[in-house]
Amino acid sequence: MRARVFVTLKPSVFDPQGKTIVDALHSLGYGGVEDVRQGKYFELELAAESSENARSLASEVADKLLANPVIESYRIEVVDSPSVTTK
Amino acid sequence: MRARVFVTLKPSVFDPQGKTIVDALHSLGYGGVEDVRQGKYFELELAAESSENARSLASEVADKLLANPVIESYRIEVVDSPSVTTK
Amino acid sequence: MSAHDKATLDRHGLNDEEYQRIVTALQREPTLTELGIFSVMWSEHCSYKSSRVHLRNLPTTGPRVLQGPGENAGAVDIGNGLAAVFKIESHNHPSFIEPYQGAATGVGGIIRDIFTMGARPIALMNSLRFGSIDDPHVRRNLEGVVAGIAGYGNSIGIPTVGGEIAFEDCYAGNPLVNVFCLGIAKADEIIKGVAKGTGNPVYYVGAKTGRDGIHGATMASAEFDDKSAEKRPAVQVGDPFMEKLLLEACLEVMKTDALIGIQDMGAAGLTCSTCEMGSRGGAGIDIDVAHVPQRETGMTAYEIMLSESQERMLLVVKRGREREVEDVFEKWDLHAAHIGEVTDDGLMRVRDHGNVVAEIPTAALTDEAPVYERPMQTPSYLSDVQKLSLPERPQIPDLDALRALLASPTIASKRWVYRQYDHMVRTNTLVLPGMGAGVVRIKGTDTALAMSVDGNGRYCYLDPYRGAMLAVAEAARNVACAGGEPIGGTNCLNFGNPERPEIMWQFGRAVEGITAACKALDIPITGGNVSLYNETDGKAIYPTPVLGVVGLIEDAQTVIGRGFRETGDVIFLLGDSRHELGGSEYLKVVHDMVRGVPPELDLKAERALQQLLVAAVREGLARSAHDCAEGGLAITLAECTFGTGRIGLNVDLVGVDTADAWVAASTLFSESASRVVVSVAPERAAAFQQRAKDFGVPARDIGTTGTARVRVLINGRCVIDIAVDEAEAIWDTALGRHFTQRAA
Amino acid sequence: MKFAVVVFPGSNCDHDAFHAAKEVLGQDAEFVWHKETDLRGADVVILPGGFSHGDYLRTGAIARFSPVMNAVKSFAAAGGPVLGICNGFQILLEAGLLPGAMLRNRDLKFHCEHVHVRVEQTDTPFTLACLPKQVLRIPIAHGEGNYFIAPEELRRLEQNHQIVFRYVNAGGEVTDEANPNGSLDSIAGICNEQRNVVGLMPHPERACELAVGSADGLVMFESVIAALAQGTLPGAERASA
Ligand SMILES: Nc1ncnc2c1ncn2[C@@H]1O[C@H](COP(=O)(O)OP(=O)(O)O)[C@@H](O)[C@H]1O
Ligand SMILES: [Mg+2]
Repeated sequence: MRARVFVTLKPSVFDPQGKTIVDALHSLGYGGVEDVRQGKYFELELAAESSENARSLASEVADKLLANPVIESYRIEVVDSPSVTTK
Repeated sequence: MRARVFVTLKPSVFDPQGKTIVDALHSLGYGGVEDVRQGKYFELELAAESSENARSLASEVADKLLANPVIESYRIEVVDSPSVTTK
Repeated sequence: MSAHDKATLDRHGLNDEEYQRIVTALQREPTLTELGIFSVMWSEHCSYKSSRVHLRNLPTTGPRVLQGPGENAGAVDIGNGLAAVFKIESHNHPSFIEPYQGAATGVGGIIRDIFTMGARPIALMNSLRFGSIDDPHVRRNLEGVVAGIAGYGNSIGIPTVGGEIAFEDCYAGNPLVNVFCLGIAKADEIIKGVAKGTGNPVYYVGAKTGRDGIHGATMASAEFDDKSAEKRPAVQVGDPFMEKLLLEACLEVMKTDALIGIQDMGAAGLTCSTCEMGSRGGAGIDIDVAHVPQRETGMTAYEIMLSESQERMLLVVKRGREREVEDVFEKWDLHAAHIGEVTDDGLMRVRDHGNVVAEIPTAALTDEAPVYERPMQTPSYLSDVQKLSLPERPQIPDLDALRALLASPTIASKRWVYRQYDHMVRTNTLVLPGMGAGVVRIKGTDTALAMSVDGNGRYCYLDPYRGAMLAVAEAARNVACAGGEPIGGTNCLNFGNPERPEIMWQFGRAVEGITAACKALDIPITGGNVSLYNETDGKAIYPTPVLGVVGLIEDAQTVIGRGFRETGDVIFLLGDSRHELGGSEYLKVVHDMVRGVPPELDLKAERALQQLLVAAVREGLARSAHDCAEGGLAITLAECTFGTGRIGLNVDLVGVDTADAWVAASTLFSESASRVVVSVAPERAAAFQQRAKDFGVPARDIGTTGTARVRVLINGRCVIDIAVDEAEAIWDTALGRHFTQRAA
Repeated sequence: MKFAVVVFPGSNCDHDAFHAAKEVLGQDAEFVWHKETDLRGADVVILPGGFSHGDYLRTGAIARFSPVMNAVKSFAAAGGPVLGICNGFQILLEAGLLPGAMLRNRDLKFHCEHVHVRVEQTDTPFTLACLPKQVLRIPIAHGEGNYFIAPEELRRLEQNHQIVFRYVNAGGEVTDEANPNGSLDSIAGICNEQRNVVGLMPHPERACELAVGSADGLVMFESVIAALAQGTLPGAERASA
């Protein structure tokens, strides 16, 4: 089973990467992009029987390792079919 | 309007970070996590009237700056519409 | 007529004649896997088929040489029972396709070449060439390359202590990324890439094999065109963390004496390491690809043999000692895979689950690879570009020219770049980047090593023979300025398509120039790298040999740098100044001309100069020394004041011999070779002058250090007068200015 | 005194810290591999700089799980002096031995250069030989040294005098230009509430000999040697027993 974990900086935390991208986009003429926040995205392949199991494993792993609660929060999506590929 | 851009390494491209994370998870006892691929995740705030406009702006920006086409591919979600384009 | 059609041979970059040689060597038609193996081993990149006949003439021996060309890196004796192991390598094509990863994996590759020899890498340098910095694509490429070099070298913890960067339009579609690495080994514990001892196990360790860079070696041997993008194999991604583990684990394994030989898997991956190790040991190797750790599923033997996945090593271990070696790797969380054995039949035998899929004499792939004596022809452009007729007078006043040159990205401070490199880790760096040659002390001894990489493509375009000599001289001179006696060199030869006689002529002449200069300066070449086919859409880069020279400093405490140290010191100019503006940065920047002939080089005078410098530094007679290079004497003088806290200068020069209107500009900006600006404490001035006389080096007292201005008189007339602060600000910010407000 | 220099996979300033302790200061020093579970009777523990686990995921994120970290935690809890330099500091943050977190440098670039830091607190074992407000010239070498902490916690840090170093200009003033990475409040280093665990981004071990550009970092090593010699460390006896 596959889970997707999105880790983002908390709203109160300054995002130097997002800021640099917005500045660059504005200087390239993309004024329509008002804000950018950069986060991390993980695709986990999990040996789990149910999507509940998958979700709880993913969130354990996110708590333990993938996100730093001081600055980050995360969101999980479980995808049933393991064959979903994103190209 | 908000767009989410997911940037991932193309499937054949080696992901040392993902590999190191899997190794760490295994040594922490999470054998159930079989594979991890790490990507980037962007949240864009866009001044766009329609979700089509938002999508086309987001993909222009992704092509231009957010993804490196040599090794990465991306996927866009416009938050108002649940449909997903992949490229 | 053959088992493989023309299209297949084309794809493998093999011509009919080469195919027939394969059939002769095997005495049968090759399998597809064998064809792949031959194609990478006989590619220009691995076989040196076009360059070999020329490289043979390089001087490669000397009393200090412990290892000349032919191994993963060269080695010279530096006393105290130690050896300096070093080499330079190019990663031009990959760095154009994917700047960050291309440059990063270039750093990874050269580091492996060094630790493979049993040496701990202690310093990196790089030599880079890009198109015009005004081109946004070029800036993006440069940012990626620099970040890639930094990302890899910093992570491993090897300081990048120096380098050079130049900008010319000819590199816009074909940037050059040459990386140099130096390591220290015990002189009697240098390890070779050799397979010996029938029955000894062969191990694979490091990253798993994927489909990365398959045919990377053949790609580096073909010109670019707009279809290159499609031919792209999966780009190799560097894993510096894996490399760091491999580095530490391999050095630890080497201490066990359970090791027979080791080689990294660079270009042509498992194929190259297997057959080269076998060939060097006069042995055969029998491996089964099924035992090779794989990252992707369904890989064929062909793919496994040709993959260029990074961070992998091949080892031959003494039979019976396997456990010890495996244990060391386990400690570092690496798993050494036993993939085969050494045999006595001289064959490289590759199996897939037991079935033989390739069986080739190792010598056929290495020593017996084709060697071409390609036709050479003087380029048609040459006689025209060598003609230089100057306008009646300089286009702009000399002070404006100085400002323009200080801001020229080739001359301007590279701080924006080297600030991104960790140049202090290991706490050995005695001279920081930007202040002269890189100098690192050797802990546990009194000694230090100075090193420099140099090349001037423009000179070589105008005269490859003289240009190459000048590159050797400049690298050696830089090292001597720090007090280092040049003891060995390495070279990276970046040229266009060798199948074009005009390119081959450039190559041949450049190698002759290197040979002549290295012989005269007594610098053995211990290795190097050749990068050909540096062309985009049929347009070649300037011929660009890059020289790396290493110098030994007996007493690390005597080391000096570029900048003035005290106010009131006497400034000496060593060497003769002539009216030599051909190929100069001045002509390029101010008159937009790349013309004329490069400066003359008297190798005897150059050698005397370098010997004087080494002696003067050793004897504590000089407080700073800086050579004259791009931009000429004026730039050198200005640079001596930078980073000193405003120690300026006041000098009076004798004008060079030329038409009145040009005396000042030519005196300031001619790039006459074999010149160095030295500052000397007043009480030592007489002694210094005496030493210069001993060595037969012209030494002119041209003025004193001090005041906060750069003030230059020529024949008594003031031509330059500018505050150090103003000059330094121009120079210091010129490069970084191009990068502000840009995305990473 | 015995220094333990912990070696994580990917540490690369371990030898530099060892060299400073052993060769420059003539103290006892030993490397401790991250898989070990005790600190071999060390009096001081240094978590060195480098790229543990490649700095993949987040700096220090994986290293905090190393077996040796349990020993480091007990050592710290017993009052033993612990110094985290650069990546070592990042590990201490991830391990929760120090508060806050690191972000990428605000210009997203790695910076290697000498900077000036002002000693804000002289009552830690690593700064007690410093003069109040002393300015040290020490190199930095990092890509993620942009210190962040939530506002309420920042107030606590200040109230408890836990901010030990700030980036300043040569004259000792806090300015935006002197802040190389965007750290909140120009914070370059902090300590825990008990004051025995100190982390900083600059590299004092790279500034222990004039030959390599600065000897301003020596005072931090001298401080801890003095602290141990005086026995002024709370619980230090227990820690080294
Ligand atoms: N320009 C050169 N001058 C001297 N030796 C060279 C030169 N180019 C290559 N060599 C030598 O040829 C051998 C093969 O080089 P290379 O294929 O780059 O090695 P690797 O497989 O380690 O990358 C090395 O010993 C190298 O030093
Ligand atoms: Mg090699």
